[in-house]
Amino acid sequence: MDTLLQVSSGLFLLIGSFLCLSGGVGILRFPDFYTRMHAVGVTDTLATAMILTGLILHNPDFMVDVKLVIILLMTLFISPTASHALANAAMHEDLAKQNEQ
Amino acid sequence: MKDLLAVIMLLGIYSLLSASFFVAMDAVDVAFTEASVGAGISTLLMLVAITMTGRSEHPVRHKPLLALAVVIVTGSLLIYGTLDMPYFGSAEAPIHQHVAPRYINDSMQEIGVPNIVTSVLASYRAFDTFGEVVVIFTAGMGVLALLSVARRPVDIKKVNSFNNSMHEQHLVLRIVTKMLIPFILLFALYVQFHGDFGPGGGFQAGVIFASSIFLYTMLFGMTTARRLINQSFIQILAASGVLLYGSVGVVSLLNGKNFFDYSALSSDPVAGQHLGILLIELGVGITVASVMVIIFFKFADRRDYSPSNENKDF
Amino acid sequence: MLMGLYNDWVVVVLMMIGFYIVIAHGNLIKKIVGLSIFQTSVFIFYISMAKVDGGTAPILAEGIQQYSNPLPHVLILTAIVVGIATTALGLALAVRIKEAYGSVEEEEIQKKDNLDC
Amino acid sequence: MLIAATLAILVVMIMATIRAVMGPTLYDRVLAVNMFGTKTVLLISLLGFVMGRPEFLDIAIVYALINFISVIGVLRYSDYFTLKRNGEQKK
Repeated sequence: MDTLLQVSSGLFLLIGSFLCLSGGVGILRFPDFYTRMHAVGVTDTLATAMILTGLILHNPDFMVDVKLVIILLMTLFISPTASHALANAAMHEDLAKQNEQ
Repeated sequence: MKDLLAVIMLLGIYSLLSASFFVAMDAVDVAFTEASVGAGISTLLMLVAITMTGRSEHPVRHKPLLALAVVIVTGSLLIYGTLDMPYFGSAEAPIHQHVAPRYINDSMQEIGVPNIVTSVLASYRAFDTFGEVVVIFTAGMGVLALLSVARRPVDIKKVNSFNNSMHEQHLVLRIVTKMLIPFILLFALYVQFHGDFGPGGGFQAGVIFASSIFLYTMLFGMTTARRLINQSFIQILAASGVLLYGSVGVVSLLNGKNFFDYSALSSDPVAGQHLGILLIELGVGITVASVMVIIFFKFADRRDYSPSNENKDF
Repeated sequence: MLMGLYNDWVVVVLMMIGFYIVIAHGNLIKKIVGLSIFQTSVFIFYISMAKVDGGTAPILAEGIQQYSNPLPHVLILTAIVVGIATTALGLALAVRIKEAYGSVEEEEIQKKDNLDC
Repeated sequence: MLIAATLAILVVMIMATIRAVMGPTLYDRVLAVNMFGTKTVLLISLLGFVMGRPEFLDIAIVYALINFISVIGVLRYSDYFTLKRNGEQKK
């Protein structure tokens, strides 16, 4: 049972790190704001969830697990909201520019 | 870089990075404070300030050679000065020899609080912390004196139309914020009263509390926030935090011990210390929270009422 | 063997960057940014002094022998909050200067002052 | 595995910093700062485990909150910039 937990936690961490890295490559290499936003928004949430799940599986202490779950929930709650606000603001500015032209 | 907005964003990144560094250096309490202060509040205040002072910087006309020379000379002198410093992480350094072992070994018997930083902050060096709180209070008063404006009568129609447009534009944000704010307030209380056992305490809790109010103000407008928090009430609150702190010291003085010696507060010295630390952290938290709210409100007010501003939002 | 001092050197470099911004730039907001970088370098200096090899955070728990030094943590904790209060005061001054002179550039302020005399 | 994940996050933080320096628009910078913030949350949780005292996750919670607040702040006050610019052009 213990080995199973360790192996699965390692697997989650590995997937999380890979997603993080791909998000990082995305924010550097993609051509314009919206595609970068896609790279960050999509990978960030999933990578955070994966890494935190890996840590939860890794850890036996109950109190620490509770805090990790709180962080996980908050990230899942906040990160899409921030992305939404950002995309909304960028789109409004683009539309304003097009109207001027 | 000429765009001050970009400079401020990079300053935010710098602050996040330095807070991660503090975690790596075992200074969890400091990282906590830097997290809530440096990344959140200082970025916000700078943003509000540059909306009033202008976003771009003029190019520097004269060559900065003299400045560069001064900096290089000072830097090399400082580096020469470091050559006699003890090496990084060595346990024999003078700083670890004098008073620190006493804090680490005896604070559990004398104060009875697991977090040594809290016991040093609130008990051994309470007088120092009192000075810091007074400094924060004075800075708040200074901002109040510098940025106070006469209030114009508020145009109700304009407020309503602003509220409606905000409501259409930022519906998702508003709802998420409404769900988050109780959680933030609860978390601030947890930080306030859990400071004896883990990282946290009055300073951090006050800042977190204030930042939840900032969030509310940013999304629901100044007028709504003013309805929630009365200006004179919060000024009295700021003063009463300092008063609470000071009076704990006076009470221990009257009970025949030294200023801020909380053993006098109860028949059992350790219980007295607990009570004293609790009260003092409460005073610190109240003062910090209300001073931060005062500062932010004054800046936001100034922005709304500045003459160059065509699109006032309330 | 001198490599044991690298933390101090990093601090010196950061401090000099902050110092350079303060003296070489004319914009008052930029000067405040420089001051806050300078300030953070001092924080980093204190915290890196407090670190002990093999030590952990100074919160007492069972089975831990070595703690880092808590005293610098206390000093810096209060210094950070005082720092934000003074930064706010500086920004308030900058705002008032902008309203009085119409600019936050040092040179223009000086020019206006000279005209008034 | 923990250390590998920490290193990966550090690399991503460097990438985000490069994007924040390069710009080109305000929104790219905000995006980079936001990403840096979420990565800091992860880094702090991981560092707690690497150093063997994972009790200090409160800091990570604060980060998640403060990050959100600063993103909202930037958008709120940059909104103000665009509004002001439009108002000036209309005149």
